[in-house]
Amino acid sequence: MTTHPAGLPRELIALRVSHELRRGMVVNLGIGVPTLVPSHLPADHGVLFQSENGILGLAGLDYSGAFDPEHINAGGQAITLVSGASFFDSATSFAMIRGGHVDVSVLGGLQVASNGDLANWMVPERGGGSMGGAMDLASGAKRLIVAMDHVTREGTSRLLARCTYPLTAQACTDLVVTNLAVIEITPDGFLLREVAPGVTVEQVIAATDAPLLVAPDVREMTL
Amino acid sequence: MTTHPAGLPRELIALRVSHELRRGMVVNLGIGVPTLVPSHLPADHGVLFQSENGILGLAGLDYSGAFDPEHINAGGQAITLVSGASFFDSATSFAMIRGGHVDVSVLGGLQVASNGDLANWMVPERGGGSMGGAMDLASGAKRLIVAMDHVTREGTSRLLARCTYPLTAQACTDLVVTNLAVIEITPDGFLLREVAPGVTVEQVIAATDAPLLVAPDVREMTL
Amino acid sequence: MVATVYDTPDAALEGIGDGVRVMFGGFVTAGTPSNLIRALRRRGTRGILGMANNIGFGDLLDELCEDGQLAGMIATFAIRASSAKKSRFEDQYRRGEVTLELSPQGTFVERIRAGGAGLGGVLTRTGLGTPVAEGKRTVEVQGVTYLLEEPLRADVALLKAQRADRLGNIEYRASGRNFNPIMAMAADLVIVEVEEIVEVGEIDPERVGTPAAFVDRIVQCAPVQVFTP
Amino acid sequence: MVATVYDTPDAALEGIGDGVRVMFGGFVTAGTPSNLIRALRRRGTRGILGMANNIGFGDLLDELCEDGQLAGMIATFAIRASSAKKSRFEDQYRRGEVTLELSPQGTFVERIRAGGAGLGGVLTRTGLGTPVAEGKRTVEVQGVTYLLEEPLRADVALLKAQRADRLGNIEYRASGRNFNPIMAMAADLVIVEVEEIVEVGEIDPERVGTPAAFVDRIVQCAPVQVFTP
Repeated sequence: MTTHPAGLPRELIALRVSHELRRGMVVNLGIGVPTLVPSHLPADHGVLFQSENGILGLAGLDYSGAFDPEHINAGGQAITLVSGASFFDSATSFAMIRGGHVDVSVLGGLQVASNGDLANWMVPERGGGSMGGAMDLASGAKRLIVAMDHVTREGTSRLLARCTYPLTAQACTDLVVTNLAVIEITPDGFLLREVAPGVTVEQVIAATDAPLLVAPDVREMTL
Repeated sequence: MTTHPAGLPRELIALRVSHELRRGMVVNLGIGVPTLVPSHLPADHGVLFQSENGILGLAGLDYSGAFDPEHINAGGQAITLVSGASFFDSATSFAMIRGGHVDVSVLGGLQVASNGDLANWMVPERGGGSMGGAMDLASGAKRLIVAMDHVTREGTSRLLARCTYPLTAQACTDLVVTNLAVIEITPDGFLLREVAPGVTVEQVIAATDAPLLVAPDVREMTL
Repeated sequence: MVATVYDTPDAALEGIGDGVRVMFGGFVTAGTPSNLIRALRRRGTRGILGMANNIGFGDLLDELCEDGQLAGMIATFAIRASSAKKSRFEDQYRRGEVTLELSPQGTFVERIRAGGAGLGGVLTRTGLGTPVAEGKRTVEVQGVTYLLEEPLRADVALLKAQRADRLGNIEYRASGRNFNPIMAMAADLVIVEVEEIVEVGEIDPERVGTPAAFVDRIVQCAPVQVFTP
Repeated sequence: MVATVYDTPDAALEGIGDGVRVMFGGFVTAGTPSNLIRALRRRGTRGILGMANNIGFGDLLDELCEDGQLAGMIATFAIRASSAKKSRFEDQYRRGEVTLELSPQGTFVERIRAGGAGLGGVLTRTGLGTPVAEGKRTVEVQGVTYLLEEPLRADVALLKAQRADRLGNIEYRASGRNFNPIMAMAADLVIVEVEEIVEVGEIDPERVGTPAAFVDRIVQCAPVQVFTP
């Protein structure tokens, strides 16, 4: 078993992802690391968060304890709304997602291939798993960012020449943000753009089980 | 040119059609004779009239003169609403029509064939014509009633073994109400159910250019 | 046809027999017809093929597994990827006692909409190259390949909303919409539990989420307190 | 992305060039973007392929024919069966100067919805055995034959609604909805004229008919008085 550097904790992966979001964008966040993203944005961020259960304009989690069963996010958690929010049914919600009206989708991942294939809904050896809206988000959003650990607990790479797990969608990923690196999917495969503080390019190459192009201006992440 | 009896005026064709409608039914009325139907129903009729431009619960035409451009029927006429009306977009409106949620559609006709084919949107020798929502209504409603004159101004039958005009929909018609008769479309073809007051079975047969079965209990229309 | 008002959720299920195909509205706790699900549990109806976004996830549907009432499910979320907490449905699925057809959520709602709108299916990119596409046809349109997903209909839809008037016009609240207005189009018998039934005319025509034309039965019930797991 | 507020309908058409494909919301007088149509007339844009429910029927679109700005239309109602009153569009159509593709109204709105929702087309029974089916493929699903109708998209959608907030959330009134919320999903650039622009938060989240995610530009204008012909 190869040892790889620890790199960023989950909170800092979310912080790095937050730098990809701009005022006025419509953004859907998946379950897991992606849900940590909003807390890293400035108060007046102007990003409109979409939730596939039929809400545009989520503010954040509702910690008041007054649970309203019809104010929840896609993970079933109580949420608050921004001014200017709206509600709609699931057909409209997925027309928004699948018709390319969501600017950025941020999903967790199990494996990403160098052609952009994503696998994130089923671990064959565990059995089971459910895709919920992940296949629609992966194939429909204008830009897909995958946020995940670079390697499994066993130390094998989650960035591969070809996914071995069942796919979520083909050639859908645009950017991967891991605990070790920021990697863009290009027509030529993985392109290393940034490394986590304290992580070397060589360590990222060692942790990636596919050819890795290195950007001429590769640099350390700004966090 | 054969001469046929005049039979019912348009108003009485509409009156006869009105007897087909029951409390609680959802009914769409086409342009022409069908729009005359509601005025023949009792005040508290309980029929819900649908208009394909996105209204359920039309009451009738608005004669107040205060034209509201967003309170119109599918013919562009100013309308009033019943209590319990609702508004919806065209996708929902045609899901209602095409999904079989409209109990009765009443359309005008140019020709009806004995297998139920309807032609009502284009007179080839005049050129032009537009189908609007007629094809959707004809193919989608649970029950289609066609209200029309039995023969053309030239005296040729509008009830035929086969339509010669371009179709609106195939095998869609359930009942034809004309100035001369009420005719049901059965698997065996036209079945004469009722004749207009003063019109004989023989006259209906003479005015119909297709085999006409006569119901054992054929009777005069009750108006 | 407009709707009929029933006094209890049990009465509203009148006529529902074994082997029925049932759509359940709701997304986790939102817009979930919990009173109707409990009434179906009490009724003892068996061999149910259920269609719902989720089962065993804040929805009470898992209670139908207590006594084996479900024959199977079509759903988007039914088995967790992690094995931390298993539902009865998952246990029965792993033992081969119930069937499960997983459908991507956007495909699931479009299939229901197609069933309700008289359309023959859904042409979608979602699921191509994944296990979802196995055994299904593809159709090429304007040079792009789409998966052909077949429409879904049910014998009965059990739905939940905020209010109804006595005609059956339905008003939803917040994210309680989700699958409810779509399923209302796609079943032969549409039954809606609401927190309040009001007189005709009390719901603003601009706020009707499901027009009365789609609704067969309504019943007023206090909402069941359900929490997210 | 959320919307940008423009001061005049003319300014809101910034960047629109010749040969553009334009969807026009509205059904006769209801929800018709008359100010934007007049601005397009003033702009002098030529070679327009228009998509609208109707032309020459209370909609002002016929004014685009005065100087030959339209190359053609996809519509459900464009040529009257009776020859009593002809529009300029009909004259130009009969002279072969403009193209016309007639689509049944339900098929028309579903094609637009498909274009906006990322679907590859519409499988429908409507139009089978009629001139509408000529040259089109059929697909059999569960033993039933359906016509395959291709999706519609546009470069620009010109729409009309009652109110917008500054983010671009749109509120419709009465039968002013019609094609507007569907076309809002199906164009690269979505421009909405409204009778009133209000501050963010002033539109009830329950009353938003088109969420801001679909809208690019909004402009406040007094409605043009248009009467049904």
